[in-house]
Amino acid sequence: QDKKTIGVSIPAADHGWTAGVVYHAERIAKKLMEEHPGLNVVVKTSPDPASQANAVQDLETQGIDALVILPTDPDPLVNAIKEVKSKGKFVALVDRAPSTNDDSVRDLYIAGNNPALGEVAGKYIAKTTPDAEVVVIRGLPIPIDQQRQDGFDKGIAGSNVKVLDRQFGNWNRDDAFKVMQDYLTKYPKIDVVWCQDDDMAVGVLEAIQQAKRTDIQYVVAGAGSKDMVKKVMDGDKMIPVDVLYPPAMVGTAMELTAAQLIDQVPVHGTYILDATLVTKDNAKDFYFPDSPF
Amino acid sequence: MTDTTANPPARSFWRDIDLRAVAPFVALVLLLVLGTFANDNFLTFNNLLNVVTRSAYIAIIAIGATFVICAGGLDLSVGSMVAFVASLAIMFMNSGAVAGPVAMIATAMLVMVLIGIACGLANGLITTVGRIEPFIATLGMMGIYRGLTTWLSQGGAITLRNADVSAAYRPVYFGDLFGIPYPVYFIFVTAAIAAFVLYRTSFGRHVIAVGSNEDVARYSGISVERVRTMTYVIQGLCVAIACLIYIPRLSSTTATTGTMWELQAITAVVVGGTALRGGVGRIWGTICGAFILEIVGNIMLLSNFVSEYLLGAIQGAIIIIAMLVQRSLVRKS
Amino acid sequence: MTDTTANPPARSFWRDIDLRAVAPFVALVLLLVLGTFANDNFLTFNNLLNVVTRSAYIAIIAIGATFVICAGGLDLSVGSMVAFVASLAIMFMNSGAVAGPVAMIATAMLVMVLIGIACGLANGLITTVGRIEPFIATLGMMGIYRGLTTWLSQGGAITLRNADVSAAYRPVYFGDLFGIPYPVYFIFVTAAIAAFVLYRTSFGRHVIAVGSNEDVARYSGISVERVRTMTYVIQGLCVAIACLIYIPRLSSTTATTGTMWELQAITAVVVGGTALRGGVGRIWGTICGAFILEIVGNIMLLSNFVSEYLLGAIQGAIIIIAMLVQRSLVRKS
Amino acid sequence: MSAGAPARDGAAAAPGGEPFVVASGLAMAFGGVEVLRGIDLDIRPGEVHAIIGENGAGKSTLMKILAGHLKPTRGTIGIDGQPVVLDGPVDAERRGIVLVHQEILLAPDLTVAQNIYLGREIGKGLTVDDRAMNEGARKAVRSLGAAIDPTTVVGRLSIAQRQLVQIARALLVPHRLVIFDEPTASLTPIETEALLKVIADIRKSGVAVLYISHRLPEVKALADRVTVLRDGKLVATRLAAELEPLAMAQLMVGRDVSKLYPDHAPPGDAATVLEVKNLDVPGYARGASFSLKRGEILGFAGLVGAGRTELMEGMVGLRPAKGEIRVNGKPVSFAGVRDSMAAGIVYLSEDRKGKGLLLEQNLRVNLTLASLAKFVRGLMLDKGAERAALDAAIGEFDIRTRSKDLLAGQLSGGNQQKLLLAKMMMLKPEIVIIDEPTRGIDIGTKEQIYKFIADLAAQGKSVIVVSSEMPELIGVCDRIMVMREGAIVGEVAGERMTENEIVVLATGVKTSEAA
Ligand SMILES: Nc1ncnc2c1ncn2[C@@H]1O[C@H](COP(=O)(O)OP(=O)(O)OP(=O)(O)O)[C@@H](O)[C@H]1O
Ligand SMILES: Nc1ncnc2c1ncn2[C@@H]1O[C@H](COP(=O)(O)OP(=O)(O)OP(=O)(O)O)[C@@H](O)[C@H]1O
Ligand SMILES: [Mg+2]
Ligand SMILES: [Mg+2]
Repeated sequence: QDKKTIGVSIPAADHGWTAGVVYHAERIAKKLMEEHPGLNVVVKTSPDPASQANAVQDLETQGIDALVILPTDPDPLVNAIKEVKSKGKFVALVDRAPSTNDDSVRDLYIAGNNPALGEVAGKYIAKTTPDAEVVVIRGLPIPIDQQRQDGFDKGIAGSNVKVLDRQFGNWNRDDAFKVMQDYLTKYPKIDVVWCQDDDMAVGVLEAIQQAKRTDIQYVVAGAGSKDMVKKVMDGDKMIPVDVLYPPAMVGTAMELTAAQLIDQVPVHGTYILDATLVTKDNAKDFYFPDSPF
Repeated sequence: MTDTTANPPARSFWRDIDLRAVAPFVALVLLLVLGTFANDNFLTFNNLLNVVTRSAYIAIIAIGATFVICAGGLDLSVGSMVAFVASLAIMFMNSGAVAGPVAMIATAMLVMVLIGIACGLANGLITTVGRIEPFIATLGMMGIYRGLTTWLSQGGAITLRNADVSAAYRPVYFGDLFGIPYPVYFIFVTAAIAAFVLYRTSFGRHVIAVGSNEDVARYSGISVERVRTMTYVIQGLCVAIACLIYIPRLSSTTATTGTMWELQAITAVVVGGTALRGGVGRIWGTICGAFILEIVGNIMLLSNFVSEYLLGAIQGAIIIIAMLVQRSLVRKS
Repeated sequence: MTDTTANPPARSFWRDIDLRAVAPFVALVLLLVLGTFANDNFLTFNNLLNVVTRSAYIAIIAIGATFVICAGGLDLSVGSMVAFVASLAIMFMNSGAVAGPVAMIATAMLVMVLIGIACGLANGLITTVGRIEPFIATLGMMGIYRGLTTWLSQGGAITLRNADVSAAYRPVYFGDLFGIPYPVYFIFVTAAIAAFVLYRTSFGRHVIAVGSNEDVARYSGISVERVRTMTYVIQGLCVAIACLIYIPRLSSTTATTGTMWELQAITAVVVGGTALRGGVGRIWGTICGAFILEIVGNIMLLSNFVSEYLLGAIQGAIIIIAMLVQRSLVRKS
Repeated sequence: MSAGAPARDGAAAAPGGEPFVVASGLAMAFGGVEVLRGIDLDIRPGEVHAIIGENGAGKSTLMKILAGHLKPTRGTIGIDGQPVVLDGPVDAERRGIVLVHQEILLAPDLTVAQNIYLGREIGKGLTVDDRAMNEGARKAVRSLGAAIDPTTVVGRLSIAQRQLVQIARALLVPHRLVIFDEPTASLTPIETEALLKVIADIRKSGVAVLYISHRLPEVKALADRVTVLRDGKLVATRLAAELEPLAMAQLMVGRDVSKLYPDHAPPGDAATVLEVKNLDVPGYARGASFSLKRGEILGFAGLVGAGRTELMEGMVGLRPAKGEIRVNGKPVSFAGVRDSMAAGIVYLSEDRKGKGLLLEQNLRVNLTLASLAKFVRGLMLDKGAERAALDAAIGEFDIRTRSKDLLAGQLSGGNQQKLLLAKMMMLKPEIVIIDEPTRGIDIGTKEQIYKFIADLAAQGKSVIVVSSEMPELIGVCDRIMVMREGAIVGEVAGERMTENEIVVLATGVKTSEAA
């Protein structure tokens, strides 16, 4: 059996969730290489679409047989991915779908479901507190964020839930703290905060605690960081649930790709990992204390 | 040349100087007025206190930047230095090296100050001894501090795990004295000391001389390299002080902590009336500049008029307008 | 002045000048050697072509930055300007205003050039007529362009939707002539024109004069404001050219397109031997600087020795080392 | 004063022709203070019209008005009988008026030729014709008696060379009036002579020349008419032939200045305080050896570029240097200028504006900058003591300033020099090195500075004077070392201290028995 190489291109670990991606990618890479002596897995991280396009090109230069890619931003990377695909390599796309997402771009699509992340959160809020006045803290102005917002709006559609405000917290704890502080100044009554990302929830909770406001019933975040899952597990009233958006999905894609490459198991098409609602009951299944995220 | 040359020009010169120093405060007052139109809650004690309190990091970092810029330097690494210093300090506290929360916090504070000074020294030596343009040298250092932080955190968060330490430390940000939160005292005490050093000590005089004309300073027996390096060390110390009050707020750092803070600090310095070419340093103007930046953000969030997509555009526009107002004030004098 | 002023000082001066200009190329060669140790595939024609091709954006933007910096200015808005110009151009192409893919692309290119020039003009006027420090003025403009892009994209992506246009445009980045991809021609043609303008025309002469000593330029009847503004316009034009080849590569923009490119462009300029104080501009050095930056990234990616968390740290360190190497080369002369 | 000004033809003849430029009732105020008032002046084609006056009398200001750099607050300018408003220097140049500035105004990063043609490049199609410009620049500079490579970057030139480039640049435009604002201040006799010849040629071609200088014999030799300014007012306009230098000085100062150089007794056999052996300043000076006695005034003469400045800078630790230095018999080595200051040696730079004073800071800050440690009380600077020191210095050094809050850059040149002296004297040095102590300084102030130097020596301090003005060296010094091309080529003292002897040594034209 000759040597095979899988190239893995993922975003740089620049905030909690992507750090989780890097963690899982490395973990699975090591595992795969132990299991299959003939397999080489190269993991490369990039901070933005342009440099990720470069990284993909560099992986190609190094000589790979398959590419697993979790794009920082899908549309700008379509051309780069197509270049690889056109050379007959196997391409697995993870999480973020470009506007044209068909066989011309990839062989395998492991979908994290961004709209669902918003939708699950929205549905939970609509069900638990149907008349809630909600403030939203968004991430950065990029498409995944937009998809989550749209999902959220779909989730609360038809209920009495009212969105008071949406501002960007840049997926950054400090910025989320500021935005929350100002929300608290601006709105005398807030029922629920949806902040879309666990990192930002850290800042939100501190701001609420500082203001000593009791009107806020709970905060819904998302992604499934160990800190937030722990809070859910411990029954923290402010964090009753978390919406899972597992960074481990990149590992799944790598395993499937390895299976295709080495065991000749044909894997094609689309696998959608749903955005699970983490509650007190199932939280322990999603708690990875060793992950950096 | 003789006594015919009476007082008027001198007076107009002072008028000019005063206006230059006063301009940022005028801009601040205008913003406060603008804010009252944006939201009724803007001009409340609580909101203003929030704003002042959270401007503490940028204000304190910008005090250090005032020294660096006054001496003709520039430091783009401060944001990532915050992340680096705070991360190391949290890791130190997590290590449990010292027993007892208060002793632990005190030791950690010392550690931060030492690391901050070391980082500042590194920046200073690279620009002065290595003779690399400060812009590039500190840009490189920014990459290094940020990279090391990412590596320390393995891309994730570094969180203060000891609940006792965390609880004992929290009040440093959230506590208050006579109703005024501690960070506000931090700002004003740091500024007062900085103003003393810059305006009343011979070191401060040397800083101004070096920024004003390096050759003259050298021919006057001032060690230009040492003075410049010291300003970077002061910058490092200010970063450490900012970290002192940063950690108790969220008790954690990530690889993105402090991104763009360097640009905010430099903006605060320039909005406060210090020119980037060196030779002038206005500590109180810098504090005012930091308040202005924070208030602009606050007004944007409290008002309902602007699309959240346009916030950045409007902040940029307001900074430009604030500078134009200053310029026209000064020119009219 | 008599014949006592003999040749020696003059000769040593030329030797010195040469080394200063040659230093970046030496650094580049050292990096190429380093790269061969990192990976066997590094020194292949294909890899080097890839690297040169993708350095095109930064290289072309940095050519504009060379003009701005040479005239004593600074432009921090270029990264966000790329996002803004490219977004508008894609929206224009999506509007279907012109029939036929090729005509559409040609018109869109014209639109980009015009918008780029307009943005550059805005930057130039604010710094010169508004008399705001370029650092702050262009930082404000950076906020504005970025904010407008966010607003245009409504937080999402702006993607070229027309498949015909997209297909017709693709070769501009991915196509090649005699085995050399088009972007490489873009770099060298732009650089050649820029070098011609800077070194062989009286406008270029005036740019250097303005950056060297503003007063002298003014007394010589040069309109300092106009020359400075023109350098910003050239920067805008270069941004537009970078967009011309950016769009076919990624066919899509978001609010984060081009973040930090301004810092990369400035780094390329400085690594290429142009000092930030103005009065000197080295176009070919800048190109070399852009290659250096891209090669550093490429080596990092091709080598498997460094933790990806440390990439940023090592890039920072390499830039500092490259500058130190340059300095010591020049000092030895 | 210079070695030999060209003889003037028809000295007594009043220059004829209709006035080219007529100024009437010109006044100029800066921030409410009038520095010029009621100036009436006419300048005729083919005349050299000298303007003299003390530092700060308003000469440069008047010239800047005539050349369009400043707009007068009152008064009118007429050209060819037509009243005009000059719209900037370019407009003035278009009308044929060019100004050679007192300060050097050249772009340091451009070459000599590029500077000379800046703003009026010779074009060839789209491009600039560098070859033609280099050729033109070479000719222009050579016509001034200099040989400067036109492709040299100006930042590399000495001050004198820059001055010549600046003159070449001004003369290149078609001109009807050329204004020279102290063109010879930084030139040595040989270059001065060449320049005066050029001016004589210009005059012959019917061009008017306005000429400012503090070197009165030069004025006497060159000018047709002389206008004297004092405190911003026009005191008199006379035919040069009717005015002896001494009378000029009296008009300028308003008092008797018959005795320029103070009496000074040579030290005899006092102890040697400074001994320098085989000092090398790489690239500039080599093998310099000399000694200095207590109470002695030692001069350093040489042509521009002889390396005197660099030798002194190397000695005090401002540049890398190798060699043996003994102070009071003890070997010392100075890693930086701080060390030499601590050893009691101070150096006053020839470049007052660039290396001497912080032009954008006030007088107090400048005065105490080198000796701040003396003003520290506890942790703090004692501003009261600083102010007292400033008051004392203003009195002692006769620094004339309209306000103590002025910026150093707002003082006139002579007062800047006095401030620089005061600043360095705050260090209470034993050995004072003054480089070009009177460059661009009026006769009244010169007298004060010479007296001050003599007083220092009388107090038992030792002084080194580096100067390009030979009469000054001869008048003030006990002994003069002459440098040529980086080496000390001779020493003159007593009877042999003559201009001729020094020129011979400095140029190496004829080997002197002393060398
Ligand atoms: N821009 C200015 N602002 C304020 N005062 C000025 C300015 N320029 C000159 N002055 C003042 O005007 C007066 C005349 O200066 P000017 O330079 O014309 O003197 P000068 O006769 O040329 O002296 P010098 O012989 O030293 O060159 C001085 O008192 C000077 O301080
Ligand atoms: N920055 C420089 N770089 C290279 N050479 C220089 C530089 N400055 C001066 N020189 C050269 O060094 C030599 C000595 O310089 P300088 O003119 O200062 O001597 P000097 O004897 O002090 O003359 P001056 O009468 O001008 O004070 C000259 O050949 C000059 O051209
Ligand atoms: Mg003058
Ligand atoms: Mg000299």
